[in-house]
Amino acid sequence: MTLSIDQYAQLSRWRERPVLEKALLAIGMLLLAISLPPLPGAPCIIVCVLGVTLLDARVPLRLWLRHAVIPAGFLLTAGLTMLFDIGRHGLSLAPAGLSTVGGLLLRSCAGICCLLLLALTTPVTDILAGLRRIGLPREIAEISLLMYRLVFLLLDTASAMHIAQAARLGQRNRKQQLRSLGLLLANLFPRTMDRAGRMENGLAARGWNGEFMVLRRTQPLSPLRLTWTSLLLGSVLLVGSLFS
Amino acid sequence: MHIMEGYLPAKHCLAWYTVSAPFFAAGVWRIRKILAERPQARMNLAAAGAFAFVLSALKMPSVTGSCSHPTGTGFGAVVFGPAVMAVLGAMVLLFQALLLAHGGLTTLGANLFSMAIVGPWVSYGLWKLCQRLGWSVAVSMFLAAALGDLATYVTTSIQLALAYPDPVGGFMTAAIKFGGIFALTQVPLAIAEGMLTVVVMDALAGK
Amino acid sequence: MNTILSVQQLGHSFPGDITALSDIDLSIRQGRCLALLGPNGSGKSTFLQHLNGSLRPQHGRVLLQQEPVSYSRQGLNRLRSKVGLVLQDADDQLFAASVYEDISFGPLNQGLTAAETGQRVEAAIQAMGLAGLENRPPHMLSGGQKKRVAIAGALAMAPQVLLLDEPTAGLDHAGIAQLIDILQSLMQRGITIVFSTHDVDLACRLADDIALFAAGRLIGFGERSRILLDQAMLLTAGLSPSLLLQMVAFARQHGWLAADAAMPRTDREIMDLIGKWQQAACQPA
Amino acid sequence: MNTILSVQQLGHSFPGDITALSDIDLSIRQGRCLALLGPNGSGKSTFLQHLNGSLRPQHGRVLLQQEPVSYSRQGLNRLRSKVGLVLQDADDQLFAASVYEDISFGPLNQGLTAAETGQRVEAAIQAMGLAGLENRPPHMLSGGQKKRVAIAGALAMAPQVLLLDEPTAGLDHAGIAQLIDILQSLMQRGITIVFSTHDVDLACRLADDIALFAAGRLIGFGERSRILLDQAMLLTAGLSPSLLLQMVAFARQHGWLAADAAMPRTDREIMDLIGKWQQAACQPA
Repeated sequence: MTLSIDQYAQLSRWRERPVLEKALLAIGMLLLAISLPPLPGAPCIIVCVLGVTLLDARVPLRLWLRHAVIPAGFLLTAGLTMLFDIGRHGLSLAPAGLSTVGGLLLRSCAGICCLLLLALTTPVTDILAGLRRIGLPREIAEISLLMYRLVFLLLDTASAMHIAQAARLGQRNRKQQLRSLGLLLANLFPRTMDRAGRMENGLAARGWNGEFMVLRRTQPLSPLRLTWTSLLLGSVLLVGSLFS
Repeated sequence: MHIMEGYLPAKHCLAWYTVSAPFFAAGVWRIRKILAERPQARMNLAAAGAFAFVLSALKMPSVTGSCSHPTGTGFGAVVFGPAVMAVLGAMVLLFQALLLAHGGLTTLGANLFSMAIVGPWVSYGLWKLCQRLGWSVAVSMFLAAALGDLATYVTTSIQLALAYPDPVGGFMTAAIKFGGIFALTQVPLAIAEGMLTVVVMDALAGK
Repeated sequence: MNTILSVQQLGHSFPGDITALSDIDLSIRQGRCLALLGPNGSGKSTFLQHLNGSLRPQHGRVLLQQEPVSYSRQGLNRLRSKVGLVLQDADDQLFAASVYEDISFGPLNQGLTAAETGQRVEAAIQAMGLAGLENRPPHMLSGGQKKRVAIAGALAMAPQVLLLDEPTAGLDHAGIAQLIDILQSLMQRGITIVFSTHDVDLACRLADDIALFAAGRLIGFGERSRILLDQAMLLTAGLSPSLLLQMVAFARQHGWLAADAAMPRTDREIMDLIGKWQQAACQPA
Repeated sequence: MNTILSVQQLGHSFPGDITALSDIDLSIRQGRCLALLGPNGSGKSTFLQHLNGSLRPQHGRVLLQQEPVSYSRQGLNRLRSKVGLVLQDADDQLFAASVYEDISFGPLNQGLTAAETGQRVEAAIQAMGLAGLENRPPHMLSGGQKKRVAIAGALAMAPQVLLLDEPTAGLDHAGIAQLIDILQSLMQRGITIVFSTHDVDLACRLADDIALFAAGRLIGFGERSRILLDQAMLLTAGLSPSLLLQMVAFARQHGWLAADAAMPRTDREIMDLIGKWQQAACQPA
């Protein structure tokens, strides 16, 4: 099993760009999205961010869509809840709900666009390094880095286990599925801890003394791109707050 | 089910970040203390976090479709303690947002509060209570996991109701509406998670 | 002989990944042993996973006894009851607290009664030489023993076809010898065996037929000696003839081995051949 | 030649486990390549872990350049700077976000500056043929590539001795050939190499000396051909002579190969020998 977002981020055209540049754009837009009124802020952000994602970072539309639909379930449940009213006469359409839900829909879409721009161009480890620089405690950053590495090893193991169970009809019915999943996790947990123990040995052999020092190669910031990004953020802020 | 990116207004995002921060800080303090004694614990904590993430990436058989996955809250709280879970939970939520597009960055504070603070503390409290009452491990574990799960969803409902109170009935009506929808969809999941946790603990005991 | 499993124009690709299968046509005949031979990353494992429905073809189709496989739950259950799968790493497939319990997992899922399951489990334990280990927890077994438990788990479901992914990975000389004995005894019981390997000698030793994979394509398929003695084809696949195969080629070239004689399978057979020739050469012409 | 590492009366046992080492005396000479040969579970890996201080002897001691190893943090750092270890599963020692970062981990731990580390990393990347993969995360590499990154990580620490546990495990024919080339080039640079294996042919191919392990004991130690051609000793260890070794023995026995001639290492060398003999035998006596 692979995580396609990670895979894409690792191979992204923007992979080498400094995290700060990418974060300024994506998180800046994200903050605008939740701060500005949905109209006309959200559509502006969607157009800008999606445009950059598809045209400049060259994320394939199909890949983008596949991940953009993931939160749809949440949007549907929570949105529908707000659309309807439970009153004396049972279920009825909430009169004021429509515009609120419409605005919410737009803002959530803008949020997803920003999140995906960051996620599809920046590997998690780069983001962790960035967070470390702005004050994430060293221990937590190191644990997260190891976590990232272990996640892929565990996913491979878990997916092999799942295949093995399915081959022996472990997914026959719902009850059996639950039992199989339980057995899988119970088998995975000690193996995870084993794996951690062996990694500890492997790193000790390389002189590990409890701190992870690695040499990072970073590209210099591009003043040009920073200027453009700031201009873009500024104009969205202006349009979003003036015309609402 | 986490609150998605962009769903909460800025004020609420900030408020939930602020509420969660002390718990996170306490967790960091606790982890630092553990690491000062045993530097190697780094690896075990990372393994626990990775396990929790993988857990959340697996689909759980349920009635409601693809959004359901085990939260592992109860299991984690009982095995690692609720303080540590606040930090591991934050990392898992960050990974979920960035690797799975599940949850979000601005809503991370709110999700952290429901999933990695309320859930684990409820689970942990119930577990301790049941143990004191002398109930069996299986029953205690089931209750801890299932109700911890449910507490997470109740918290999420309250968070949504606070952000989007009903135009007519206000916060309470909205809370009941969100709570009702989530209860309907999540109670079976909470029960499934409770049973799953019992199977896991049982099989682990056999190892 | 009947075709038990076949694939038609099978294709599969993973997003962003180079490993992919394209356009594979292959028929597996009942009662034969087929080796999927190729270097790492050539698509052998992906192919195996299609044969028991672990993966669903993106192009083409898989047929069980001439009928296209249905990917409904029922269809998959039917397929997996007839086609067992043993993964490369035995640790990935042993779940239960004891060897006995683990082997019973499959038959119980097939809906057999406790009594029937018990018989199946006993028979599998006997066949795999696991007597005495029934109550051991799987994680306390050696690598070779784990492998045999994994095979027993598949065998207890009474499959007609057994798929094995890199069955000798991680085993040492003695473990491999034991595994070969076991697979040969299963073949004698009429079970069709399909295994993947990058070990040319293992394919030579066990297989009747060989399917040669390279970069997700089937570049050769046929009777053992036809594939293995085609040095150019092996090299195209990124493999190279083992010493045994080089000796066989040499022996044929110099007339020690008749072109129509059966191709030796083992070290001993080829050494006997050299021994005979050594004696003959010492005679006055 | 100087002894770089040695063990005296080394013993180690694990609670509840059969794998144990007892009473091992062995000296590793600088600049030679030593194979620890034995079946699975014979104690090779445990032995390797003592050589770089990953395990601490329960009996006896380990000496680095004639001095007993100190197990203080400083002592271990000194040992591990001189003796690098590459584990069987590369995934157990790769942790960083990219190949480049991962290789830099060891030199930085040694206290080198960023500039020196950068040079070491570049050199290791060149030596292991990893150019172009610098920014890849470990989970996007093939098995053979991961192995090379693991070796590069050890190499960047500029060790005098490199320990490798089952270096060819999981590699296919091409991967093994590449690894052999790499290890041979390291040997030419004067690095002492110690590797464990259950593959008799790999030991024959690479090693100068062989230490034969069985059930936690060292049952034979000496120059390559002395150990490998002692069929009885191999069988005692639970191994058996490969086809190459059988042919060498046969060639010696029948006078194709002089008793004092160098023992062939590769398939090609033995095939050449047969070819020559075939031609000679066709001549009139």
